[in-house]
Formats: sequence, structure tokens, C-alpha cells
Amino acid sequence: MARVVVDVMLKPEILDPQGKAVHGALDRLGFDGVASVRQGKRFEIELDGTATPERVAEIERAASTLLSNPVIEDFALRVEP
Amino acid sequence: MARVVVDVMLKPEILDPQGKAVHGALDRLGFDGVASVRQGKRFEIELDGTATPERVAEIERAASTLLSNPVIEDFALRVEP
Amino acid sequence: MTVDTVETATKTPEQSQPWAELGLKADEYERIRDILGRRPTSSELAMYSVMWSEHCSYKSSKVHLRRFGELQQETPVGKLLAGIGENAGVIDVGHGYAVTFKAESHNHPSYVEPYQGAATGVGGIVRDILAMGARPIGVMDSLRFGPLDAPDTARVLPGVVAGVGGYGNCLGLPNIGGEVVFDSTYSGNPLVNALCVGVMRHEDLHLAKASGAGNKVILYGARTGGDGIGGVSVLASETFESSGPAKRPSVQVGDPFMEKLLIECTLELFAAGVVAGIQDLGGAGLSCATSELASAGDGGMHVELDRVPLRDSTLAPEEILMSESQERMMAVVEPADVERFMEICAKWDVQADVIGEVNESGRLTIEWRGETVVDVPPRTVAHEGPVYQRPYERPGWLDELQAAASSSLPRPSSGDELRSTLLRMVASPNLCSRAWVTDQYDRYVLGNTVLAQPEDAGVLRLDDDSGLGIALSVDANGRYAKLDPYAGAQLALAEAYRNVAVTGAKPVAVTDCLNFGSPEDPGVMWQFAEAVRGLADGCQKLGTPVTGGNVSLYNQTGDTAILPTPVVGVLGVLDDVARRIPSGFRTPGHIIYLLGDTADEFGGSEWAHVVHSHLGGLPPAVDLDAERELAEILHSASRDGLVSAAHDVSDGGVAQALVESVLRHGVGARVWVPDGLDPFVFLFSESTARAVVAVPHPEEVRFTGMCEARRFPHTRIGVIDDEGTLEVQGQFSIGFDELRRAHEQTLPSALGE
Amino acid sequence: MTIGVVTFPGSLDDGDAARAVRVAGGDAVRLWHGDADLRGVDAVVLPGGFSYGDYLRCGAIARFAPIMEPLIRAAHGGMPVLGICNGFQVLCEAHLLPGALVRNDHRKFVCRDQRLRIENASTAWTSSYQKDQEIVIPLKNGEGGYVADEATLDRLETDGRVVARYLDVNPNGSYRDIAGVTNERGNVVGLMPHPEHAVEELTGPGTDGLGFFASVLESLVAA
Ligand SMILES: Nc1ncnc2c1ncn2[C@@H]1O[C@H](COP(=O)(O)OP(=O)(O)O)[C@@H](O)[C@H]1O
Ligand SMILES: [Mg+2]
Repeated sequence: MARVVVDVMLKPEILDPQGKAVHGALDRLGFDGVASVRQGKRFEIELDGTATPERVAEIERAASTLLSNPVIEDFALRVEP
Repeated sequence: MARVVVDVMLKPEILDPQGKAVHGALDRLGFDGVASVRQGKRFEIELDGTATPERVAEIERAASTLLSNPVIEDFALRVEP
Repeated sequence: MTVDTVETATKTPEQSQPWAELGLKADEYERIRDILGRRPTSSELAMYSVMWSEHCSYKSSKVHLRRFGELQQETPVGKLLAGIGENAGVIDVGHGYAVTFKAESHNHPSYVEPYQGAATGVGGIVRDILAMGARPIGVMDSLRFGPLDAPDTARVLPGVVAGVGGYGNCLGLPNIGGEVVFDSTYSGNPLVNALCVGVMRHEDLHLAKASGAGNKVILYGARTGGDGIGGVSVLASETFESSGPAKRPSVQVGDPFMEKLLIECTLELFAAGVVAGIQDLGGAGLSCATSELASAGDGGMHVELDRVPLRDSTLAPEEILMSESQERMMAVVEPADVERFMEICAKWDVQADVIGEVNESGRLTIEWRGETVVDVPPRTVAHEGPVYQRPYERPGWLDELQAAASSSLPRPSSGDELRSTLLRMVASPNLCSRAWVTDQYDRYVLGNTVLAQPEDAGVLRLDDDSGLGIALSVDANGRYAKLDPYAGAQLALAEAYRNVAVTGAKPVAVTDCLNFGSPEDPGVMWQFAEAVRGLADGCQKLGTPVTGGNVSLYNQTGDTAILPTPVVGVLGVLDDVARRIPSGFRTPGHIIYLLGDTADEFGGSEWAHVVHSHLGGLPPAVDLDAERELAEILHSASRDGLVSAAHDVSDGGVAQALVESVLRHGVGARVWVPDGLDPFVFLFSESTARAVVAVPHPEEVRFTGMCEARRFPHTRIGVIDDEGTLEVQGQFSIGFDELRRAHEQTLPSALGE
Repeated sequence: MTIGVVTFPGSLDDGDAARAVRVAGGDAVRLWHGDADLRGVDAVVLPGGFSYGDYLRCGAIARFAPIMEPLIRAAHGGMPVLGICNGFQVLCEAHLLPGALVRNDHRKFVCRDQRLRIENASTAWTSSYQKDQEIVIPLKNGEGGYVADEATLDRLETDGRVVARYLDVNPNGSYRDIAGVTNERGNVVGLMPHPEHAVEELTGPGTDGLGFFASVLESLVAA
């Protein structure tokens, strides 16, 4: 079993109301020195068997079409040992 | 500037309808060999200045109260260089 | 994993069992041993413990609830097609249609995890309605929280509202009304009561029973996981104080998308005629569904637990039986229909598995890995649980509370004082605009919503051709019930009845959700008994049967119980929804009438609460004959088109009713204080059986003639204009900007945005 | 004239959209997401709802449904397609319309009667309105914030492809108050508010929404 993790974040120019709200809440709780907060999504994909380069390439394709919308989001993918 | 990343995932025993839906979509799109998908949240917190142990401990406290609900979620925190 | 089988249980009679931890009492455990003639297996123990919990067995409330069964099983418009004891009552509303509605509490889960607790509360009641054979067509939510400014309210309320909305919106069910009430007794014990209403053709009625030997038992919907294991017995039956966090079971998470598929799939199964019996899985999961189906049937049932599809393969049989995984249903299907059943499920992407069979054994037997882990007479689990005659006694503090009347509280007298009192009242948490909450609910979906918030009752169209429709309202006033629970329950009934009546509908049937403290406190038990007695007597008088309901006990923190809160839902019928009466004033020139008598009644009033933090004396007098008369007047007025608006008078009195009516469309009104009435009493008294109506000038003679013929008090109190102010002649005048700001800012500024 | 209304798992306003088509005088044909077949309809409505629970991103999973293949082809060929709310999201995910819809800026679901201005009255779905006509129809969404990069927004403005704009309040943080957009050809329209809930006096805030359905029926007759 291998695990592929895909992180999806809104592009910097897209408004992130959730991140902003968390930032505001941190301020109110007295956590200062926070410059910014962004909230994104994390997908943990467990594969049957090993993460061959072909399969990772497939997941990468899924990440760029299904898991993220390139109009508003960027993604990062990594294979966890 | 330092960045603290907090990943929040539903506890394994808790139903994850979103992960389930993504899994189903991957199957239908012909990505097979996926054993399970879990979807969680990722917070990127940028700090002014450095991530001192005290400040990280503070963020950790926020992670367990504000960013996650310990009744249903676990979180992992790491400081990125 | 070693499994406790019937065989082992027979051989090891002395083995000690955790019956107390599971919430059973010593004599209850003994009774189980008597029934079985041996010790129960751990699976059987799990089953009995959940099914005999307060939440499932109604063991403390049953003896009182019997009163409802003694009411006439007929409504003013037709027969009850199913009554108390079924998943939900079913009412014939004419034209071949039947309506089913029911409320249920999800209080403690919503405190632990507000979003999921509230969401799964909606999900659960929707499945109850679905299980009757009906298409769910609307939801309502009756909510109670601690003080608006309490920190925990800021945690619980937004989560609960988002959960109610998140689940209901995603199911595509319009939210057509509810309540939001704040009182300090609900801190740590919020109340989340959800109501669902559904419609079906008479012939579509389905019942929860497993009959016909050889029929298959099919479990369909979501897979079973470790959700809320023990939730029923622990969460719903014990206070947090005594159980502590360690016993808090994991929370159930809802999947409204799955439920939406389940609804469409189930309705298609009904339409295909392949369902012989059906039961939803709610609290107590498979334990409840299997034992209730078998118990209501005419034989027995055998289940192979290994066939239950699991989300977590490590679950033990007792855990599978107790799991409260959401979005599951169980059907009894004739063998010839199984294939078609499976096809329909596949179309909707709903997993379905045959897990057992109906037989003639008279026993419910459950097998796990080839061995029998349950072998019980199903009735003893589902229908013949313990029944308690809990001691009850009128609490000693009540005399003193009733003696502390509100009459000595200082009252506003000048016009300026009345003006500022009004502004303070309309801005108070219990009277301010609910838009912050209701804006999060879809009220339009399905395209049949004729009235929804901020109207007195929700109105839904059932039939496009005839215009047949229903009206629904849920109400309660815990302060009234605290002062006098018998009257309090009747006042809740009267208000819901009146809210339905002001739309022009004929009120026909009642459901309830009775939220109280611990039944082990004789004072609380007395409140409960009195409330049930009051509600039953009231229903008898109004000719509206109680068709079903729900009881939630143990709502208390330490020794402090919540205000006794009998939430009452009333269903009304409109022959043609085009005749419904809205609550907002719209047309300048129409004359404003106050229907009903106003007396000096401030016990338990919103005014005493807001201005003096006072609770004492007696609640307003109940007059059900007058309520009935008022309803008939409004019904006739709607039929004959005599009124253009009607709004009931309740919390906050005439002042509140007028403010809501004028702000609706932003017109204006000039009002005068009727002769002989003190201005303060006129504006703020909470006397019952009253409504404010707008009458078009040309209809005035006919309208007053009708009231006179019925000898019903009616007073001309004002006229609608387009000045954008509310003026009480000789007293004060308030512009709408100021009025709106006062009324609409409270929740947004307390809760954000 | 037949107008198809697609049902995805989790579609909610499909019945309402079909009703609106009928009220406007058309024939509604129900289309199933799993069939790659438009059944000969003249136009298609992708209705509101929570397709696939709106998990992941709204419309992201529905976009890959079998029905979308012939639909995308037909849309490129000029067939009128209206995406309402979730349908708008699906059209953006399918790249038939530019931009995307994100979580409301206030992070809550919102249901309200919304005033709009029709900015482009020459699309297949808005021709029965006047340019700059103001209408009130229900709005209900949790992820209705319209976003696109500045260049795209500028292009939409100069090409007159903003179909409707929010008035009074911007209910969800949409860039430039955009409530709906169209493709270059004007046959594909995405709209966040719900015209299908404003086709009968009795069950909506008025009948201002009827024009969308009347427009397409007229344009089909004219074509
Ligand atoms: N929790 C809620 N959910 C849905 N609708 C609600 C809720 N709370 C209040 N409402 C609606 O808001 C309006 C005003 O509520 P309220 O003033 O309590 O009405 P009333 O006094 O007539 O019972 C009503 O239409 C009511 O149904
Ligand atoms: Mg009312």
C-alpha cells in the first residue's frame, strides 16, 4: 500500500474567505504575528500496491482535472513512503 | 517569515462523505487501484518573523481548538523552512 | 476476536456482564435473564440495553403518553391512516392525498458537535417520514440556546444552523419555519428539534413490519461503521455530568448526498411495488430495525450479520448491532421482487444486501461467522420493554414562583417610555428578526412553498390542479410551562394552532416533541405529566388528535433542568393555497383590526423577561373555545377574501405583531389605543386567542358582520398608510429606519455579519 | 419546442426547472446524467442542486457525467444551454464558460430574493428582457462567488458577456457583482440566481424569472 497526498490551494490572487476568517479568529484569540492564513484541501489517496511512476502520473492527471480546478487552484502532489 | 502548515483530517473511524464521493468519481473516470480517499483541510499560516517554540506551541493550541474539532478530527502540524 | 455466542452464554451463566455501564438497572438485567432463561450474550445485552434505554423505550413517559392514544383517532377533515406507534402519524387530507409529519429531538448530539448533531437530526426525521411511504416535502427546526451573548452560544448556534441548513438544503427540502429561543437554562443543553413533513397517495402507505415467511430482509444505503456506538443509551439517556467526557461516544457524521439518493431510490422502490415492509435505521441502528420489524410482523426473523457491509472491518457483532451509521434503511421484500429491488438500488448507486429472511420461528436470531449470537423473542426487545411509574410531585418552589406576580413590576407610562420599550423589545434576542438564521435555509426548492419565514406558518402546495395544501407551525414557550406546565402545553398548542389558523388553514392534527429534565426528579416528572395532560385535554377540546411525537428527557446540567419545553406542531389543511392569508401589511387604506380580548396579562411575558429579568406569576389564560372560534373566523375570511393580511399575537403582544406586519413590505401604519385600554397593556400584554388583521375597506361591513354574528371581539385599531412609520396616536411614532435597525441588527451583531 | 432538464445525482431544482419550461409554454424532457443522449431536445437546462453532494468542488464531479459529452458538443454547435446555480458551476468546470464559483465570502449559505440588472438582453436566454431591466428572483447558494482573473473579467465586460449583475447587495462576494455570464456566441448562459423559482406568483417573489424560459422558446421558434 502506498499513499499519495495531493494538496490543493487557491491561487494567491483568488479571495480565500475561509483563510481570512481563520486569520480574524486567530487575531481575536490573541495570537498575533500571523501575517496570513490560507485554507486549502488535502487528499490522502491510498493505492492498492505500489506507487509506480505510471500510476503516479495517472493520479497527477486526476489532480489537475478532477481534484483541482486550474482556473482558481494550484496543486502539489507527493508520494509518501 | 516562517510558515506553519496544519493538516486536519477526519479521524479514521469517522465517515468521510467527501472522500467517498471523490473515490467514486475516480473509479468512474477509470483511475483504478485506489483503495481509499480521505479529504481533509490544509491551513498555511504565515508568521511575521521566526517560528519560535512558544509561537509554534500557540499555533498548536489554536490547531486543537479552532482549526480542528477534536471530537471528529485529528491534526498534524509542521513548521516549513 | 472471541465472540460471545448463545452456546457460550448457556455454558457460562456466572460470567459478569457490564449491564450497568450500558445503562441497564439491576432489575432490568434480571428481567432479561428471565426472558431468555440464561444470561444474554454480549450482542443480546447490547440490543436490550439500547432498546430499553429511555430514548427508545419511552419507559418513563409511556404511562403518561397513553392519554394521547385515548383521543379520537379522527381529524376534522378525515381519518388517521396511521397513528401513534408508527414511525409517524398519517392523516387523510382529501383528494386521495395523505400527509405525514413528525418532530424529533437531537439535543445532546448537537451540543457535542453542533453541525453534525443538527445535520443528522434532520437526516433522521426525514428517514422516518420516508419510511411511511411518503415523499418528504419540507422541514422545520425548533431551536433553543443559552443566552445570545454566552460564549458557548457563539459555538453552538452557528454550527447548529449551518448543520440544519447544510443537510436540509442538500436534500432539497424547503425549510418552512421553526423557532429560535434563548434562555439561560439551555446553556449546556441546547434543544434541536427537527420536523419533517411528507406527502403520499393513500395507497402508498407503508408500515414497518416483517411478515411473510421466506421474504428477504434487505439492508440498503450507507455502509455500517463505528458511528455513535452506544449513542442511544449513553448520549440520550444520561446527563453529561454523570457520564463525563470519557463516555461520550464518537459522533455520527451525516452524508446528505447519500440520503438524497436514498430518498429517490426508496420512492422508486415504492412505485415499483417491491417493498413489503420498511423501516428506517435511526437510534439503535440494526438492533432497532430488526427487532421492531420482527416484533410488528407475524413470525420471526433470521439475520446473517456477516452480510452487513462494513466501513470498518474490525467491528464486533455487538458493535454492528449498535452502530448508528446514518443513511441506512431496511426493507422486507418478496423473493420474486429482489432482483428488481437490486436493479433500482444500482441505478441510484445505492448499495443493497440481503442480510436475512423472515421465518415462522417467532424468534429473532442473528448469526455471526456461523454461530448464533442472538436468539430472542423480538417483542421483548422492541415493544415489551420496562415501563416505569416514576414518582411525581408538584415541586415545592412552584407556589412561591406563582405568587411572585408581575403586577408589581414598574411599567412604562409616557409615550416616550412606551416608544423606547418597544424598541428595546423588538431588538431583544427572542423577538428580533430571525433572518440571520432563516437566510441560511433554502425555502424555495421543490417549487411548492407558498408561505415560509417570516410568516406565522409554513404553507406548502400539495396538488397543482386543485391547489390543495397544508400549513404547519411549531411552537413552545418554556417560561409559561415553568409557571404552569398544564397551561404551558396548552399555550404551545394554542399558539401553533393559531399560527396555522391565521394563514386561513383549518388546523387538523398535532405532533409534539417534549423536552424535559431528568425523569428521576419527581418535580420534573410532574411537569412532564402535567404537560401531557394539558396537551391531551387541549387536543380533545380542539378536535385535533396527537398523531405522534417524541420525548427527550435528561435535559439538564447537574441539578438544573431546562425550562419544561413541550414543543407542539400543528398541521392545517387549505383547500386552495391561492386563498392563503399572508402576514404582512401591503395595501395602504386597509383597516387594521385586533381580534380577541386583551387583558392585563404579563406573567411569563417577554416584557417581564426583557425589561425586568422577571419570571413569576401565572401565564396568560388559555381559552381554547376562543382559539377555535378565531380559527373559524379566519378560515371563513380567507375563503371569502375578506382580509388581506393576518398575523397572530403572541410573544411581545400587539406591538410585536404590528412591527412584523408593517416591516414586511415597508408600508406604514397609524394605530390608536382602543377606548378603555391602558396603552401599555394594549401594546405588550400576551393575552391569547388574538390576531391582527388587515381588512380592505369595501369588506369591512361583511367582516365585522361575521365577527358580530359569532360574537367574537373585534376592535378597529388602525389603518395602513404609506408613511414609512409606525405611529401610535397620542403616544409615539417611529420611522422604519430606526425600527428596522432595532429589529434586524441583533443577531448579525452578536453572531457576525 | 423541447427543452431538456438534466438530473444528476443530487440535482434538486430539476423538477422546478421542468415546471418553469412548461409554464413558459415549452415541453420539458427529463434527461438522465448517466445517458450520453440528449434525446433530440432543442435546448438544455442544467438545474440547481448539490450534484454529488457538492463534495470536492461544486459541479466538479458532475462535469464528467456521460451526458456532458454530447452536451458539450451541442453547446459548441450553438444549442442553447442554461446552467442555473449548480448548473452554472458545472458549465464553468466544463470550460464552456470562463471563471469559477467559490465559497461565498461570508462563508454561509444564503437564500434571499435578489434584485438583478439584465446587462445583456441578446443571449438565447435573455432576449425577452430589456437591457438594464431590473428583476427580482431568488438566490440560494453556498458557493456562488464568481471569480476569474482580471484579464478575463475585462474581456467579459468589453464583450458584453456579463448577463446579469447583482443590485443592492453583493450576496456572495462575486467579482464585479457578476450574477451571470455567457459564452461568445450567446447560446450558453450561466446564472447563479434561480429564475425557475420565480415563475408563479404563488410560490416565488414574482414572475420575473419566466423571461429566461420564454426567451429561449422564442429564439428557437425564430431560428
Ligand atoms: N429555526 C428556525 N428555522 C426556520 N424558520 C424559523 C426558525 N426560527 C424562526 N423561524 C421563522 O421565522 C419567523 C419568525 O419566527 P417567530 O417570531 O418565532 O414566529 P412566531 O412568533 O410566529 O412563532 C417564522 O416564520 C418562523 O417560522
Ligand atoms: Mg406567529
